[in-house]
Amino acid sequence: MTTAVLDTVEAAATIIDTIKTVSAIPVDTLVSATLVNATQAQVESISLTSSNIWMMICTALVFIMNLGFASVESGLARSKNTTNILFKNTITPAIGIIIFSLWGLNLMYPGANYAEKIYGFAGFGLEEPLIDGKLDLSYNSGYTYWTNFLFQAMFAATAATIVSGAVAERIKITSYMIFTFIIIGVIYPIVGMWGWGGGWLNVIGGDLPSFYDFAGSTIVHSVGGWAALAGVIVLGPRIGKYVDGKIIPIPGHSMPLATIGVFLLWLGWFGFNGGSVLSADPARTSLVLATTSLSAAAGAIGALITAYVYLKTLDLSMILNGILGGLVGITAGADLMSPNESILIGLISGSVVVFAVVFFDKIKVDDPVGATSVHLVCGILGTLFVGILGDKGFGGSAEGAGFSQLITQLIGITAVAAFVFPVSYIVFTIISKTVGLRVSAKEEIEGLDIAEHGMKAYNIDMDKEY
Amino acid sequence: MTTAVLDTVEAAATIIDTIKTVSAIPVDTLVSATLVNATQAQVESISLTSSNIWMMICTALVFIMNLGFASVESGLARSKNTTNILFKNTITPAIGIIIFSLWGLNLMYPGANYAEKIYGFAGFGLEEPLIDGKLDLSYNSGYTYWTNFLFQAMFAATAATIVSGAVAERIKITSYMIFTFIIIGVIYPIVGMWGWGGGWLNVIGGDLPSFYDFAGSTIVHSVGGWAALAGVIVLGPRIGKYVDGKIIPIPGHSMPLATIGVFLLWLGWFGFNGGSVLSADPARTSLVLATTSLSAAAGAIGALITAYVYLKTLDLSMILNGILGGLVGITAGADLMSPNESILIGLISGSVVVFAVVFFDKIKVDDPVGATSVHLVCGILGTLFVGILGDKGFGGSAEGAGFSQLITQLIGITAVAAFVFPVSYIVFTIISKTVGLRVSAKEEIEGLDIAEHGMKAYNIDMDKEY
Amino acid sequence: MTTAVLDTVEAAATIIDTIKTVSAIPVDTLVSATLVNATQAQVESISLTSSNIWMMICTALVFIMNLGFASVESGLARSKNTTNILFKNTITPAIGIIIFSLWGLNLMYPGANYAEKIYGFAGFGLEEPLIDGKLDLSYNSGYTYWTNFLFQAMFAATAATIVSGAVAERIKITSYMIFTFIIIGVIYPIVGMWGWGGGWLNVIGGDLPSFYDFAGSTIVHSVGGWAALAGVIVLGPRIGKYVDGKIIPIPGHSMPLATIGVFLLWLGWFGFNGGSVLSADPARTSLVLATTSLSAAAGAIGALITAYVYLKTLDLSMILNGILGGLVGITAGADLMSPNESILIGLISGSVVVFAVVFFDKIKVDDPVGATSVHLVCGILGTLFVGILGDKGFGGSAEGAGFSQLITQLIGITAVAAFVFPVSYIVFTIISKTVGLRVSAKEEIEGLDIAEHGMKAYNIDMDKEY
Amino acid sequence: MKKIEAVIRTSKFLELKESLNKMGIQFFTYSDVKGVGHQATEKAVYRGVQYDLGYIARTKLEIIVSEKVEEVIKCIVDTCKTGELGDGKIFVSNIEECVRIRTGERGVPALQ
Amino acid sequence: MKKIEAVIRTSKFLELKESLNKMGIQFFTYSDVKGVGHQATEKAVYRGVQYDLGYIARTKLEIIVSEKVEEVIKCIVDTCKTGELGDGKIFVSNIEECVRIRTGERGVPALQ
Amino acid sequence: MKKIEAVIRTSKFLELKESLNKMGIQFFTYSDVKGVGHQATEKAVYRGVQYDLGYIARTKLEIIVSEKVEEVIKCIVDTCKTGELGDGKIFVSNIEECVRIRTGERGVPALQ
Ligand SMILES: Nc1ncnc2c1ncn2[C@@H]1O[C@H](COP(=O)(O)OP(=O)(O)O)[C@@H](O)[C@H]1O
Ligand SMILES: Nc1ncnc2c1ncn2[C@@H]1O[C@H](COP(=O)(O)OP(=O)(O)O)[C@@H](O)[C@H]1O
Ligand SMILES: Nc1ncnc2c1ncn2[C@@H]1O[C@H](COP(=O)(O)OP(=O)(O)O)[C@@H](O)[C@H]1O
Repeated sequence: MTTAVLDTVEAAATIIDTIKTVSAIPVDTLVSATLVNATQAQVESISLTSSNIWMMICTALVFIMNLGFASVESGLARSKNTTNILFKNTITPAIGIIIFSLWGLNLMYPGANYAEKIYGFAGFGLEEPLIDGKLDLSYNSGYTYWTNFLFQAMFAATAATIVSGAVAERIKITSYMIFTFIIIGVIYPIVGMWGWGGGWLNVIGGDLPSFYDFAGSTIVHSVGGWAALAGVIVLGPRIGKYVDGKIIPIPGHSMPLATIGVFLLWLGWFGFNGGSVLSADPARTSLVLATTSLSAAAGAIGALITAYVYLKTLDLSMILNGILGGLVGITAGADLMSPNESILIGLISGSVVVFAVVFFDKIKVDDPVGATSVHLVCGILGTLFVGILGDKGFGGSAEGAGFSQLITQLIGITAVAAFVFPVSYIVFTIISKTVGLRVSAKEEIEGLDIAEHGMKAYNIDMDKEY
Repeated sequence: MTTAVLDTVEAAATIIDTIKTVSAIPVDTLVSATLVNATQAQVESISLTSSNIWMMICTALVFIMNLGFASVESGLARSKNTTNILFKNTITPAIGIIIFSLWGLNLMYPGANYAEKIYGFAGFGLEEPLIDGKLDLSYNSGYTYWTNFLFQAMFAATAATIVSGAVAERIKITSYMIFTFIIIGVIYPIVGMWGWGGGWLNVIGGDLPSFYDFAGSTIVHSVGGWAALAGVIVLGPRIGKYVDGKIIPIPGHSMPLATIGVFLLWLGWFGFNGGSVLSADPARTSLVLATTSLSAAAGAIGALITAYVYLKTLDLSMILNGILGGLVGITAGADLMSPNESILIGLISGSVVVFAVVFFDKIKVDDPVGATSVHLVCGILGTLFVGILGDKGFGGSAEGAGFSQLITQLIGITAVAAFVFPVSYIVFTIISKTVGLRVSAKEEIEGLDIAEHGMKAYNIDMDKEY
Repeated sequence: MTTAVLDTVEAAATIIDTIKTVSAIPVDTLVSATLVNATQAQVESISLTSSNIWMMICTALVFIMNLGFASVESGLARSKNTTNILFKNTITPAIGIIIFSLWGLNLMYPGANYAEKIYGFAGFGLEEPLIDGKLDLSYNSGYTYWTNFLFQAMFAATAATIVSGAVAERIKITSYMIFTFIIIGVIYPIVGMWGWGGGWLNVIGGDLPSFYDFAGSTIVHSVGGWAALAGVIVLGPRIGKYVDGKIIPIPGHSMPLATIGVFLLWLGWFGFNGGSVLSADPARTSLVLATTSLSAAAGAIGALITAYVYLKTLDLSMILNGILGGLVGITAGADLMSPNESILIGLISGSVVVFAVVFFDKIKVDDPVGATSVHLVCGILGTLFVGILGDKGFGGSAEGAGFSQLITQLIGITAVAAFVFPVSYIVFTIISKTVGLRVSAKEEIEGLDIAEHGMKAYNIDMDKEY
Repeated sequence: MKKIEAVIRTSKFLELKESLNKMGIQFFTYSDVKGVGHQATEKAVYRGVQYDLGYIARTKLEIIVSEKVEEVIKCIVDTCKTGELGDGKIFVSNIEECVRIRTGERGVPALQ
Repeated sequence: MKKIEAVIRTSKFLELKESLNKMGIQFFTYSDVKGVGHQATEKAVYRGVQYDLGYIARTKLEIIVSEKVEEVIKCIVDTCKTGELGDGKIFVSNIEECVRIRTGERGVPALQ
Repeated sequence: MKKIEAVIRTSKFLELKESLNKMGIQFFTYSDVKGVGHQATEKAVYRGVQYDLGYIARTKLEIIVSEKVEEVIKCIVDTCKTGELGDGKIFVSNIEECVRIRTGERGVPALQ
């Protein structure tokens, strides 16, 4: 590129010589438009480069959330089901990335033809990578086509992976893969299209402002959460969880693993929310990172206080869920909140998570890792906060917090619920009636690791025998 | 932004037309200042964007150091105290981020009014995020106000978390949280203000050059180290550590966890030192990354050789501490050293850590994870190296290695010691006399996980019973 | 820098005033070349800054691959050898970074004097960091000298660390360190020079196109793979692996650790392949990230299907190896492939890994972690794919897929094999004959952790005794 | 006094504990053991090779009683029987003396 | 020959080992067991629900001696008694034969 | 019926299992125990201080047989003897009753 510029400069120099002959003005102080235009083009290109770097980093961070989920979920489940959980969380992003390259991206972003619709599809496969031997960069001023594809694919995997924790320790691995296929291939892209792909949630109707969900409290987390809830209900609780009307706690097998997972998720959220700015705009990205971390931190404090006052314990697993609650809660409005609003959102979300976990347990919804409490409850909460807190004048497409925004948010939440929960419920039921959804009681007691994979997750200090 | 430029170009075109009529010069080869100015403004903005991206990444990397500390510390302690250690390291960054948003940042960076003072405060709360609906970007040419806040908050959490390892396995969790509150809310910001917030260490007095501590060998690591030492002394050793004058080793429960922790800390140091450049200046950031990694690598080799020659073992925990020693040792002068100087610093630091661990054990200072050896001893060492090695002409504000710089460094080290150690000692003593600092012997033997949290960290292969 | 620009602007303003007096043209619409040139220089600088940020991030990502290898390898080995494996993987990057600063970089990149040669050396030590108190930035338009050094050093450590998994559970730790010294200090830089340091593989001869290996399927992975194969053969299988002609499986001790490792490696590959673009060129970097992730995902699916159909199991360790196979397979042509080609490469690589693992086991090549299957077999495969798939017109230096490219690729693969395998074999044999390569049978049965390090890796729930 | 040792399926443990409790046996000691016996052992696969773990994870209870030996045996058999291979075994042996550490009491009273 | 089985608090193990050593008992075998007994079991909480682990982690020693049975019992009682519920129990039974694998020796000499 | 308890080197376990199998002993129970005895314990080092783990990881087998006691002892001694300190011990005691949980069978038939 530099050489190109130099060539241009040489060309410009000749022109300037010509000018010298027709004018008395000392033209060496003047400059040709060609040079400036070249500079201008270069500036555009660097602007794209910078933004694209940020988006690629955010993609990598969202990717690592898959490891975060794998760790949290296996840490909070029993060791006899660990291989199974790791298997699910490993295969989920693989399925997600492939599906999104084959049709998911084009189902979620069908293009202007389907604007304000409830469904659209732009055809199979990704665009050809090369135009005249060069990549088409006209895609977006903030990042390339490829960056967009990968970022979106990682998001899709995230939504699906939420389900895996809730249905853990009893779902058949093949049935899980079938559902993952459906949620990534159909459910998530359709809801995503409604909100982010130009669909009907952008023009809810009447004088209502459009639905605002910055990084996906509803579009990602609630989608996963509703599907998880449907799965848990169809599956029923784990054997031994509710005996004679009593709740029997089934402690997770590794707190270090669960903690590693939560830290990785928090880290990943830097990319999840930070990347949802869709450029490296310094003001918005850095505000988003600050609000995200403040809410996560306040989520920990909120859960700590609630667990201590209400349950009289300093339960680490609750703090961890509190952090995740804070993260999900801020996600819908991470670019709209002030620091103090973020802290408030975190405190409420972290506190609500504790009550939600206890509540779901009371109504015998057996969710081993608290996925519904974190992703569904705080997802809804976070979406509502956009109608209550935050100055919408900044950056976002929303009108500003207020009654009409709140109504819009409620409509969005309800629409997603009304679509995702029944569809998931039906899919789970069909799977259950056909290939079967749940392993046998014997396999469940033995553990899915041996029953489904023939493989124990741990062989610590057993090795002297070999 | 692109559209704005195009508008400007159109405006400019009209002007150029006017010029054409008054001059014979072929003005289409000329260009309006407006366009160039627009380009210039755009360049400024991209420059900020780039630097801000780097600073946000560094913030994320420093954040992940909290997971690094959680892993190292729990790996090097016993499994019966693992939940407790994870709890502490999870709640520490939460407390840190919240405090820094409420008052910490303004205590550490009180502004020009308090220049060269020993204390200052700019008031509670962060600045309003929005100025006329837009973020104030005039904060700094290298990054935004929000990036700065988060980066600084992560640093604060790091200083506090150093303490948690040293006092592990016997401190009451509530008392730990009280101390964390004080070190992040008072001790660390005050010392930070001395060195980085424009305080008195920048004008030590007389003809002395100012104190130089690039990324915080003293201001972060020694602060944590002195507080840790005070805690360890007030607490006393763990039960069973020193029996009949003999040292009884209490091995850590998981080397994989400890190793994961050290790698994450090394990774985090890319951001800790790399971000301390406070811009993405390619020359300085990349030099800093190279010196940091060279010193870490040499720290491993130094510890390996020392442990092998002196202790006749290939002790992994010593190699891990050696790496951390090398990292802390280079931190004060990471932007000043040549590759060979960095290797030298690493070799010395890694070697000294081994002796320090053995020494502290001999004098019955029971620090389960070697935090004092790593952060205090190598923190002091690293600060002194700035007076001995390195060309200060490059980038830094220091005068250059030499006797007067060494004196300055000593003054800084002493001042921090004279403030942090006694204050921490008094705080720990007050806590001890009031709410109590240490768990009961019964609880300590039972393990803090059950005693304080009612929760075991591991339930591996116990799950078939459920 | 901003101040410099403003000064220039002031200077320019004076000149423009002068012009005003000699011309009737309204010169405030004109602009001085000085200003534009300053802008232009600034643009160049930001361009470097951006690219350098990307390269530094990629360096950090490649660094974390060392933790990935440490985790995978220790997870797939027995718990009695865990400390030993962690030790090896911790000391390997330390050795790599130090050697590359002392001579490795100059052996791999000896400069234009040795162009098209098979060997060259530019002398010991890194260049002085400062030129007139400033870093020499003329090194490269994409990144600084220091970034280059660190990125290359991390690559070198990666090649070496491949060996450690294959020879695990029986090699003497000192002998391993000697071999690591030789592969990083001699073998890898020489092969690297052939392909990337301007050596003979760039001008294979006749009308053949030059050898193309984008990020090192051959130059990194096969080098490690051949050395690993030599080590495994000289060492022989682990005691108890092949008894009475039967294969006795020796299961890994921790699937969570193995899974963490594979996710970290996938993450690291974002930097490994993404950084091999050697700039932040948005088109190429983002394409590379997409092809890399698509191939990894397809590798998982390929291994899943193959293991299910061929072995009738859903073996997690095979899925994990399949992902790694997909990653190694795309590495040689990650900048050349379309999405569908990437998926194809991943499916084939992931599938082949499963067969390769079974095959190596059948011929009694005992490689505990499947390093040869992943790095050697898929390394060769990936290099060949460049001759079969992919449009070479884009970015790469290759001619385009086709028969002559395939021949070149075969020549490169063969040359590397013919150099690395025998040399490694001889080195391992010499070590074996002198200091000894393998621990005693008693030590092997007891475990290397106690025998070589006097240190168990896990002490879980044994701690109540203390 | 008799010692009743029962090697049972681990999955039956909680149920057995309940049953024993109901019949008044509130004290016993148990531990993880591995059994080699009739029952097919757990089948596992690793990297393409099937193998069996060579054992079954089992729980061994040790109950020392001074009376009601037959009732305890009956209770165990009733609770832990599934009819499939591998239900386990009960062994009875003699205990000559028993001491309660807390009080130093000996014999039958030490058991209550 | 007698077998002395003692189920004790794990936290008393190291102390007991010392005491036994002092009185000349240098060989024994021990293992982790879980006890169900008088003592309240460990209280744990998980996600808001309190529960007890249902057992106490204990250590079981097996000491085979040909003489000094009473001394060993006394030593164990003296060392492991705290007076609180859950100090554990000692059981004594008869051993008919003893073999040292290293030499094939039988009976009392095999014990030394 | 006799109970044969053997405390052996863990590293000899697989071999012993084979040998026992060959002589027709296909049922037994085993577990991890720790031994305190003649053999020097494992030496470990942690942060510069050498220490011994205070025990040897061992495997304890419990085999209940109605006959062939001597053959079993011989088999164990032959297989597990290395001649070095720490080969382990075998203890034989009396078992009064045996019950097969699956069927309720008693005595010798319950063993087959
Ligand atoms: N002779 C024996 N000695 C010691 N333990 C035995 C013996 N026979 C059986 N066991 C234990 O009892 C368990 C169940 O016995 P098994 O023979 O598998 O079942 P079943 O009694 O239903 O035929 C075995 O796994 C083993 O632990
Ligand atoms: N009848 C018994 N059979 C087997 N083990 C017993 C028996 N009684 C007590 N134990 C063991 O001894 C331990 C301590 O007994 P416990 O009754 O709690 O204390 P105490 O003897 O002080 O009342 C129990 O946890 C259990 O392991
Ligand atoms: N008197 C005993 N009571 C219980 N276990 C014993 C006794 N003597 C030896 N053992 C067990 O046997 C193991 C081997 O015994 P040891 O004395 O070390 O070997 P050797 O018999 O070759 O001298 C010990 O580790 C211990 O577990």
